[in-house]
Amino acid sequence: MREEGLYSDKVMDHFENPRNVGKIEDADGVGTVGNPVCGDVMKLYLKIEDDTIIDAKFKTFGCGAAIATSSMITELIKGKKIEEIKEITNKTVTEALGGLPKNKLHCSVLAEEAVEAALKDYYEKRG
Amino acid sequence: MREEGLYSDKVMDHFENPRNVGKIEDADGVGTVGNPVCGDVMKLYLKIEDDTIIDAKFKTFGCGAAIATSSMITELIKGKKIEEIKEITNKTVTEALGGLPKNKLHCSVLAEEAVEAALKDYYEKRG
Amino acid sequence: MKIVYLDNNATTPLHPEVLEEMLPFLKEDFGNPSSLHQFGRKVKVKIDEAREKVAGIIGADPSEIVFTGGGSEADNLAIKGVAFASKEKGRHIITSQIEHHAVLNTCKYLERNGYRITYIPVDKYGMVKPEDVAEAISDDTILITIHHSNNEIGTIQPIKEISKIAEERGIIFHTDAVQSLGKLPLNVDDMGVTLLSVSAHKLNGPKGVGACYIRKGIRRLHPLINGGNQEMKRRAGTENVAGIIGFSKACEIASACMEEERERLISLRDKLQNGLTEKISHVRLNGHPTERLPTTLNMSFEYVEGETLMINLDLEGIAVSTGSACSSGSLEPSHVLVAMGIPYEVIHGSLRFSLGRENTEEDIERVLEVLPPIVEKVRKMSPLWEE
Amino acid sequence: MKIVYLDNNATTPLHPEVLEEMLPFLKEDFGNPSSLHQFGRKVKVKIDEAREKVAGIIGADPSEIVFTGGGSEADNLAIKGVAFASKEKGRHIITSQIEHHAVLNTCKYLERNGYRITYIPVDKYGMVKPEDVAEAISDDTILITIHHSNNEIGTIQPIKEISKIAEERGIIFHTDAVQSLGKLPLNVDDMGVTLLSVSAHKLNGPKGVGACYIRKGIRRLHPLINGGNQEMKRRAGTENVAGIIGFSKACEIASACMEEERERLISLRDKLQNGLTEKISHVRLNGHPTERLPTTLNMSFEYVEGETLMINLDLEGIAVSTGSACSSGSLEPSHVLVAMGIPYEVIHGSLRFSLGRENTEEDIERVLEVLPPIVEKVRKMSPLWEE
Ligand SMILES: Cc1ncc(COP(=O)(O)O)c(C=O)c1O
Ligand SMILES: Cc1ncc(COP(=O)(O)O)c(C=O)c1O
Repeated sequence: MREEGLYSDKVMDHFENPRNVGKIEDADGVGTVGNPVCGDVMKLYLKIEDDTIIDAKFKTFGCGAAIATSSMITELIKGKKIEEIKEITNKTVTEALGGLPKNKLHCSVLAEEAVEAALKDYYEKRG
Repeated sequence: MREEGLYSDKVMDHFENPRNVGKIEDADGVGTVGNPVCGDVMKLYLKIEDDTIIDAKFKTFGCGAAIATSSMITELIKGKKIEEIKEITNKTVTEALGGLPKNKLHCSVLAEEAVEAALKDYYEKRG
Repeated sequence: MKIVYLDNNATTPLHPEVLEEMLPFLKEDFGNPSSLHQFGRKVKVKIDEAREKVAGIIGADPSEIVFTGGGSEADNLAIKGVAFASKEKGRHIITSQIEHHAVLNTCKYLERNGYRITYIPVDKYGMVKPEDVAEAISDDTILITIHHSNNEIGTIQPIKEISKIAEERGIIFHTDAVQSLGKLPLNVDDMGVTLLSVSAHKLNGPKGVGACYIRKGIRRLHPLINGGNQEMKRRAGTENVAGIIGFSKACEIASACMEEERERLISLRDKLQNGLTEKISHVRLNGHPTERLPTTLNMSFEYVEGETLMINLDLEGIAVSTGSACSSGSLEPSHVLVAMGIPYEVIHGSLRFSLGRENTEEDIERVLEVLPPIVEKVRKMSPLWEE
Repeated sequence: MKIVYLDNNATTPLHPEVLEEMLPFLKEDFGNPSSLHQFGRKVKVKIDEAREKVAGIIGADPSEIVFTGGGSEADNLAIKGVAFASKEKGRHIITSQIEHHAVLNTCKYLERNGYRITYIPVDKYGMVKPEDVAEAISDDTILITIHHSNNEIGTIQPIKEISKIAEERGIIFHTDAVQSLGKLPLNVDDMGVTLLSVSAHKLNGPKGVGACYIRKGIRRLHPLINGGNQEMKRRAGTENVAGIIGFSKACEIASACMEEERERLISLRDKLQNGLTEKISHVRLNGHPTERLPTTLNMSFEYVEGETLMINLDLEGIAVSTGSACSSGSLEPSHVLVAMGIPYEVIHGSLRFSLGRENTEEDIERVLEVLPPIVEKVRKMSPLWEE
């Protein structure tokens, strides 16, 4: 029997119950990637202490895969050291979600880019 | 409701129970038309007395329409004066059969031609 | 959970009476209509009757109906048929920017193969201006192909005006009426069309069967499928007998209750449109406010993305579409909405609700109950909403 | 009166299990496979499974199967698809004189439109000689299309030898295997074909659905029907879902009992052949004595005409054909029998008996009882017989 779902159960779980949706008012780093004209937009808020992500929240405009990868990446980075999360790629996220449809793989790149952008903002803010 | 038969009931009657099949040994006129390479062949035997067709028989190699028109024309000419049967055309035969499918109309020409050929033979034999 | 199917422009459920009518041809009456024995003749008669019925619903002569393997094939037959047959005469074709892909991609195919195509733009309601068509005509124009109504937004084109222009200039005029058949009264003479495409599965008929109306006396038209003598030599292949019979029954049923059904659907559609406009802020109608298919409502919900809404509705048992279901797997913004000048971010938030004969008031009420909280939830998640 | 259907090469009755398998898709599972909601996804999965099954029976990869609206469409897709795509490379096509009209008339169409066609003759058994194909190849040959088995006489062509020649010269090779599918084991790699056409209604599947096998990595092939993204962009149009499901079930059933059924049919066929030869004088077998479809017996009854025999059998409830049922309304002598060098008057007396899964010993006995007196009666009426 083949899979009948549009997305895997894991993806659907993160889509239906996205973790860490929202905004961190006093975020240490904020990254916004994508643009609504081309498709998805993700905004990622990080709270960082001692080189550790102590909180992460997101807002995403995009398809099911974009929302699920956003949710998953916040889960993956929370509690991790900055050094560690630099290892996290879109592949890590996709795998953690149990895979994505081929034509949706590009969505997972957004999450990876959002982390980069938020860290860049953190370094810039710190000076 | 549309007609479902390949041929009309009248044609099928003459096809299933062809009238006057056979040979007249001492025929006064015999006409053979058509050729087996192109399709139908009809051989018509006439017995003539006092310018009147007193008997007619046929043999035909051909499709349903060819057989039915052969049968019908022998019925139409029997008992008639030669002068009268000269009026008989393929249209007369077709009408007497209650019509033929368009792509089968050419078959009725064979019958008309067979009558012509048999009469020609009769005149030639008589000298 | 009650399932609410609101994607009838993508495809429709088979009418039970249509299935009933098809079944004998999937059982005992299995003959090949070309066979001369009783099995064949029995079926041949039924195909002829079906052709009369389908011809009847568009005011055509049965000899002008060629059954095809669907609407896309009918479009290809009409367009390539004319293009290939007239290539010595000219290689210019006029179409619109918002045709179905079956027309658009056929034109693009021809464009890659030596033809010149003019894609007429549309106004903000998705309407083609007849004068734009008139202006585009040149000496080598061999075909004008403008659809009757649009599958995504439902806008109905001014076909009569366009056909008048085509006729004056002696140019063949084709219309893709796939979405109109069974929903709007169609008459090939009133419309003045030379060619017209339809498809059975859009009016509760079976999938995989359609028809192309080809006006008597049309100059040469190349068949798409050469072979046996079926369909007046315009479409070879053993007939999809059950499909054709089902198609004709679907036409018969649609004809019989068209006026009544049209009113019913317009009232449901407007109830949905008004309800959503009332209950949700920042929504927009895509398509013409009045010149529109009774079945079709396309709306944009700003600041959110359509697939997310679609999946959320699907989880609630409500089936709708974003963009055109017929271009499978495609993630590009709908070419129809783009041509109408709608901003991309608004396009991304569009949903199409398309109604059919099985929809009821309760269906509409369910959407009005379920969708507003979904939009609210998804907007809360959207980085665009807060800004 | 027991009805005896012996025209299975024209079309076959739908297998009851095939209908059973199709019904859900004519009822509740009516979604459009391109739709992303549950109605669409449910059906999409089934189409994918069907593709695997159909691919399986010919040893292909599912991605190499394109579903079409029948065998004729598959032939046209393969032949025009290659011809149009390769026209800058060359415009020469090799085929045989005894192809089905879906191939032959497609080649003739191309011939009228700037292509050069070589029609290879056949021997008295209807067999193509591979060396004739080799000799016909020229620098601009883009396609060789030779059918796998003949619908009128059942002769099976030496496909492997021909494909070897094609491969050596780097030429695309297509075979119309419409009559072979489900009757003979077929493997695209063993056969060495690039393209292959099949049709569901010849193996107790539904009418109006077929498939074209298109080998992975084939150089460009133009689609016949442009439009949506269905069928890997090689055949646009909403899928004939029920038809495709039915087709795959028919393949499954045929596969499962092929060997057994083949033996059974050969024995019935030979019983009929031997019986007729014994009971009726001046009969001839048309077709190859051994390299022949298990289903097919074509015989000439000299001095009589085939339609007359056919109608007489029809009146007795026995369905057979004269010439090819697929060229409806045509009264010309079969091009296949002409190419075999059979005299016209013998051709006119030919009947094709084609067997299928529903035929029994009793059916054969009935023909052996009914036909001899019919031939006798008709011969008595024949002016050729007495001479
Ligand atoms: C050898 C052969 N090729 C092609 C076809 C055409 O198939 P279809 O009738 O499904 O179009 C047939 C039968 O009609 C056939 O016997
Ligand atoms: C306007 C329009 N034209 C053509 C088609 C193609 O019809 P089919 O899916 O039957 O090939 C469709 C729907 O798919 C359509 O909506």
